[in-house]
Amino acid sequence: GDEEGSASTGTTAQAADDTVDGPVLVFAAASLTDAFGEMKTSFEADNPGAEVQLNFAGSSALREQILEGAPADVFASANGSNMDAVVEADQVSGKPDAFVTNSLQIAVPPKNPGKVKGLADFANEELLIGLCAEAVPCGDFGREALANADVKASVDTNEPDVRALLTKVGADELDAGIVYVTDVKAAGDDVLGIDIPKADNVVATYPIAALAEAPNPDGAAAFTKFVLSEQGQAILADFGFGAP
Amino acid sequence: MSAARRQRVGQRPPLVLVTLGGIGAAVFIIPLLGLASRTPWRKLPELVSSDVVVDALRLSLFTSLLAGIISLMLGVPLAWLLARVEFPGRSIVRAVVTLPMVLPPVVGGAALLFAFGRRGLVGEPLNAATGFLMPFSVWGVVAANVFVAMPFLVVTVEGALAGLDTRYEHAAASLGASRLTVFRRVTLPMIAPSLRAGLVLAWARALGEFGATITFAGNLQGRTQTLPLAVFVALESNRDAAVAMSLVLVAVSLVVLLSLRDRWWTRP
Amino acid sequence: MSAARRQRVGQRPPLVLVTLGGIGAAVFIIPLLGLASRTPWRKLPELVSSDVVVDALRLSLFTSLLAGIISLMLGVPLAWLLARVEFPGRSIVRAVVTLPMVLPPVVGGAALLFAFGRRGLVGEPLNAATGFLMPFSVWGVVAANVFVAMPFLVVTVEGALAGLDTRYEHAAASLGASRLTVFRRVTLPMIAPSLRAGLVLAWARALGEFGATITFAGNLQGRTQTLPLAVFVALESNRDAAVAMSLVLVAVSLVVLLSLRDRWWTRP
Amino acid sequence: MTSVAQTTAGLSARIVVSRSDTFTLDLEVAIEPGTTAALLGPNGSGKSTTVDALAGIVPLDEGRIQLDGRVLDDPDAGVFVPTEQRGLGVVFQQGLLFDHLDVAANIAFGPRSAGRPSKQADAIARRWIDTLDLADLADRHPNRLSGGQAQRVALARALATDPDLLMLDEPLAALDIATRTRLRRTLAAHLDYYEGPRLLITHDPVDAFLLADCIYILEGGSVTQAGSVEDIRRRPATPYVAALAGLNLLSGINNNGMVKLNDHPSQTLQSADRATTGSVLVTIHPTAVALHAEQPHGSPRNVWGSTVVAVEPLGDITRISLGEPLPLNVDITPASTELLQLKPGATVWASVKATEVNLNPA
Amino acid sequence: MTSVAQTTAGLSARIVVSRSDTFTLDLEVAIEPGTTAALLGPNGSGKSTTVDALAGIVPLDEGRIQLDGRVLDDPDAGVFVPTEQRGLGVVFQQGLLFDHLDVAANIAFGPRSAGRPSKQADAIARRWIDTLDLADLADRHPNRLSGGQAQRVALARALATDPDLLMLDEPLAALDIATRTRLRRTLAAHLDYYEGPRLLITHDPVDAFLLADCIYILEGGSVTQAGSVEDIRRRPATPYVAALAGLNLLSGINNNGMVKLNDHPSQTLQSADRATTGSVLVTIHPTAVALHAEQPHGSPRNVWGSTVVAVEPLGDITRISLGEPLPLNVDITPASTELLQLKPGATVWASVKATEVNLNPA
Ligand SMILES: Nc1ncnc2c1ncn2[C@@H]1O[C@H](COP(=O)(O)OP(=O)(O)OP(=O)(O)O)[C@@H](O)[C@H]1O
Ligand SMILES: Nc1ncnc2c1ncn2[C@@H]1O[C@H](COP(=O)(O)OP(=O)(O)OP(=O)(O)O)[C@@H](O)[C@H]1O
Ligand code: MOO
Ligand SMILES: [Mg+2]
Ligand SMILES: [Mg+2]
Repeated sequence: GDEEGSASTGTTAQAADDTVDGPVLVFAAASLTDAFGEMKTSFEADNPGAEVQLNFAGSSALREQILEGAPADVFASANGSNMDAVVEADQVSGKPDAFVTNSLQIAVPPKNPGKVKGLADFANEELLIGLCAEAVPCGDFGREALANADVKASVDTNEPDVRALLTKVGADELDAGIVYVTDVKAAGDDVLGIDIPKADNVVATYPIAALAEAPNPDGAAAFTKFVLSEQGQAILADFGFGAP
Repeated sequence: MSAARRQRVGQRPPLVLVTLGGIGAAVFIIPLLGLASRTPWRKLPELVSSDVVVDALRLSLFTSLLAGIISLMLGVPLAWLLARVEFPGRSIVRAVVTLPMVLPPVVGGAALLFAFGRRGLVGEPLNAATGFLMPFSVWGVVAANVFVAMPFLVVTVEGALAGLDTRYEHAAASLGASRLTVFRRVTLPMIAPSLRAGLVLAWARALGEFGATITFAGNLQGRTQTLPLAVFVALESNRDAAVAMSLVLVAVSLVVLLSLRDRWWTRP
Repeated sequence: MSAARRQRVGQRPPLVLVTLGGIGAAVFIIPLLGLASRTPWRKLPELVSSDVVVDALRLSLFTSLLAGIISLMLGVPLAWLLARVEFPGRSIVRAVVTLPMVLPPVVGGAALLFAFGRRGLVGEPLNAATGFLMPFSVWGVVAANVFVAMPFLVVTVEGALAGLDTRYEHAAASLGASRLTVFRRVTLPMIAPSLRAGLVLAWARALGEFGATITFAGNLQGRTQTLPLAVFVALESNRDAAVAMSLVLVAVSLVVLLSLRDRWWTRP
Repeated sequence: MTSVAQTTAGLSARIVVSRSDTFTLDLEVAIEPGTTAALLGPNGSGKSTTVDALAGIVPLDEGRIQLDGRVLDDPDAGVFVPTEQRGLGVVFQQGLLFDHLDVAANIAFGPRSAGRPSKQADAIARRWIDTLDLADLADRHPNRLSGGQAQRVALARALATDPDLLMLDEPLAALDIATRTRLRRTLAAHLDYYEGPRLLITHDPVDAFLLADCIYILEGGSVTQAGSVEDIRRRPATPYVAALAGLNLLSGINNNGMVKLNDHPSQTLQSADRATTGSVLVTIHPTAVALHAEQPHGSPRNVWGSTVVAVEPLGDITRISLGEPLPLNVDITPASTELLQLKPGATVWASVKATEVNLNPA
Repeated sequence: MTSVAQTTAGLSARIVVSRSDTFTLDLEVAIEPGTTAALLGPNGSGKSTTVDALAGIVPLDEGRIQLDGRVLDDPDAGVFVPTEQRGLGVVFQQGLLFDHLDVAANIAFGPRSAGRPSKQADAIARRWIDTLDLADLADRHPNRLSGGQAQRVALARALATDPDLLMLDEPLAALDIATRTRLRRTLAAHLDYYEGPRLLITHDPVDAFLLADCIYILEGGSVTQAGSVEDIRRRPATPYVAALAGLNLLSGINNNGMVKLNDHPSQTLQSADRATTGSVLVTIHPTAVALHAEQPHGSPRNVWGSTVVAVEPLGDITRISLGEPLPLNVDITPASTELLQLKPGATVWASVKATEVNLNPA
């Protein structure tokens, strides 16, 4: 419900304190679940007329949906390649912005039965080691980190996403895996995080973009802007994400 | 005949069958126990009483039921055509019916997008003509459920039709019943147990459906987020909640199936 | 009887059934066309001839087949027990069998881990005693497939058994056949069409199985990466490859099911 | 073979159906409205196949079926009226009752299918339930009926359709003697005011003799004799028909009252009939043969020695089967059987008067 | 009711089974080894239920089944031997052939189940195939057989098990007349050298008279008469048995040759039998009743006027059913029927000699 006249958002995005309204449909990578939940609350507080609808799925599924004409306003991907595909299809309005970074951590079961200390242990064939699959963001970055540390990992499984990897580590079925810092944080007591030295670690960058065919272009722009704003960045930091 | 008496008569089923069947049952019971052993029973009531769960449960019940009914209405006639009418390409249609079972669910969802999405084969003209868009709506959930669940009904019912003695249908025709009447009043009642089995399979499959739904219909709380999708989201942040919600699914299906009782399963 | 003659006799199936059945078939055919319309036919041979695909296909065929056989060996006796033997908790077991269908696949996989994993209810003692570890091995894939696929067989076969006239089994017993012989030589042949339907369902479901497999058995090329898993991974990076590999799955299932022909589906 | 008049009313059909490599049915039937034809024949001779063909369950390979001027099946013309539009009432040999419906609903099925409102259909069913004494069983399901009860329900179900063509495939086979007699009368009474043609299949000559106006004998897929009850009884053309009528049948060549038997060249029978010459069928009534312990002297012209093959007490009479040189059935009183001490293997003298050796042209 | 001797060899059973609220079977049977008992009774009287109980398909509610000293079912003692261990051969009323097996495999099923190697089982099957003339059908599936062919297969299948107890539930019902006669003989011959007890269910008195040593009459779940063939034929105790034997049965009270009839109080019959006094069963043979157009004068002591209810030509004889005041069946020759111009509704005079009014104690 909006009042006649106050909705003077006809032309371009105005000052930050101009509010937007209507539904804003945000397609966000599953790893952003908690952070974007918070983001929605704050954004709606600032824009009482707006309603953020979050659609969480794997980045690739989201990409597919957007390419097939999903009526999305914003796409927040967990890696560049899925965003690139959307850009290539001319589905992005303007250019994507990097909005957070995420670095890697080793996840081990709470009691660390494999006595894992660092990436070097990934070469131990005795241990059950899991990574994310190649092309999955955390998979590519994890492999890069191992390469940096010059470790030839004896991998037992390439998990489809971080969640699956964490489930197995948490269930003590794997001795170690490489995931994002934020994932370890979100998993709470289920897993234990072991830091990877700066030298070997890799920083992943998440892009966000308003979409070309957004049904609510103003909302899309406003939400994107909010995520990049100080307030948005603060929320992301709370969940362990780094600044871009 | 008294129950005790009946028991006495039914004594001593063959050991092989009991052993193999017992192992078969264990395949299902042990994982259930495994799940139960990791369930935060104390926190359960709190975990499953959130808005998210209630919304998702309501949506799941509605869509799975509707999908079951649609599968029944379309799948039974399809099974009948496959079993009783010779038409060109019949064996291809029969094979294509199993498609949704072999496609990875995500690909199944993508195929649905290719077909019924805004840029899809059928979806594009449909959208242009009527403005109707199936994905990201509750109808998308139902469509994904039907797509994934109906094959089970079709294959089960066709199997039962193939095993039916057609002489009863002939007898009904000789009494003046049209093919439709024969179908309704003789064929269907005679395969009732398999029909029920197929319906249970389809409904349960729809209730648990995940991959095609999330890809085709999206994952919007209150609109397209069914219970399995909610479980997926919960897994991201709160494993306990995810397990708890899974148990809700299990409980729903147990309650429904147990309420059907033996009467539903056995010959009148 | 000549085919033309037979056709003349089988003419004019009821319009309602043809219409509904046709819509039912469209539910499967249109998405398949959708998939075909996005398939990079030119690049197809190249896309599907990679090591990854060949490995995955081999593994998928092996595990789905094995899962089908195991489902048959355990599921048929289980269905028989459910249909023919009264035992306490029967209706609970019957309901629990549908568990894998309603659990989101990932939760299903997790339940398997809780049961047969390294720290699982059964897995832990088993591992301690024998060193055998099911997850991350091909046996894990088979186990996940059986867990997910067997319910279809059990429910289908139980439905058929419930619809069977027991007087034939009594007649066989009167000829001196033990219950096992009756089961083998009378019961099973009499429900053959439903048995086949159940087997097709179970096999196809195992062939397409994704969620529980990846969760329980992991995803390692050549060891546990089945075709649906490979498709999933490919989706992340190369949609064309993913679509191409999905078509391989579809083709495999079409070829297998078409090769069974009508003979397999109809009464002798 | 009889030629079929192409009447417009009633049934006229030529039926050619090949069921397997070894069996082909090929017959012509014509049944006038209001009359009953009985179809009799050995097992596997094609009686039920005839029903299937007339009902449209098995399509004709050749021929043509016409009922009241309507062509129901004609492969040459490409006409085939499906079963449900033929207006039939059929009692199938296997019963084929619907186990999922109770008795009343089974009987009401036909009227319901004909589009009658369910009240009316129930009323019709109720009438037949009463007529066939099924009131106690009305809400029983057929799988809970005894064999004879089920058969009565099948009969009621067929009659309740008020059909254009009624076909009864052994409708009385499983019935007890009293029920059978009663139902035979019920059936006869009903058929009296039923106007369509009807086809009755039976193994019991009594059924045929009591209920049929005309009898077709089917053997090996072909009609071997057709005619009135009297024709069939008096002049059996095949051993099957003779057995049906309870007669002994032989074939031979008559030469002025001396009949040389075809299958028993050593035997010659004297007959009083000198008019029927050439190839003849010989019938001898079982009671016309007398048995003696010693060689008899006196009037009978045919006397020969033989052995007893079987002795079967049939109630009021005992049937003796004689062996070579002339296998005949002989009916005598149980008293005589004892008197003569007839046992299988016993030697006896048989005699038949020349007047009892009946001849018909072959 | 007859009391059952507790012999160790053969079958002795008391069977109590409640099938529904309205039907309870309660009977005792004893069958000596090597003898055949026939079970006859109206439809729904419990014959097939008796088979089911003896076969262990329906458990006893009360009673006890003992075969060759083995207890097969005894609810009080908690004994129940399952069907497959009872050593049975059963021809079920519904046939119940296995459609998925061919005829040879159906017949070999029993021997195979008994653990015989398949060669041997096939040889046994082959023997029965030959005996029952099924060679042409050996590799046919039962759903492709005619009704009578199927019944022969069912018979072969039961006989091939070489059972301890043979039960035949209407084994000849669907057979044509010639096959029936032949099979009756085959069966009789086979039973002669078969040593176990056997139970034959039939509606055909001829089957019973020819094949059975002893007859049980079952009506409404209870045995109403049991005895030798002669007993049953000579002294029917119920109207059903009388109808079976083809006799008229009445009951009354004899007072010095004057029998007051219970159901027809206005009628009194004179009988030559003055010895059997008190309550008696009266039997009159249908041929013992003479019919006349005018009131006869002469020797017969019993003469009354009546109306014809039905006229049924049965081949050599015609059966006339008389109505009030004394419903009787009368058999006369077709010639007399024509002479008297007997039609339903006609008025006739009936007469019976006092010597033909047979009395038995009730
Ligand atoms: N469905 C079938 N397929 C092939 N052959 C069949 C089929 N049904 C019957 N036959 C064969 O066709 C012939 C005629 O069978 P049909 O049932 O018409 O005989 P029938 O005269 O009714 O015999 P009965 O008196 O035994 O019932 C037999 O040789 C039989 O074996
Ligand atoms: N499965 C059943 N459940 C309940 N009642 C049954 C069942 N089968 C038969 N009956 C009833 O039990 C009674 C005896 O039936 P049964 O089949 O023993 O009769 P029968 O003497 O064999 O008759 P028929 O000569 O008609 O075959 C009948 O009243 C019948 O309706
Ligand atoms: O039961 Mo029969 O074979 O028709 O007399
Ligand atoms: Mg027949
Ligand atoms: Mg019976």
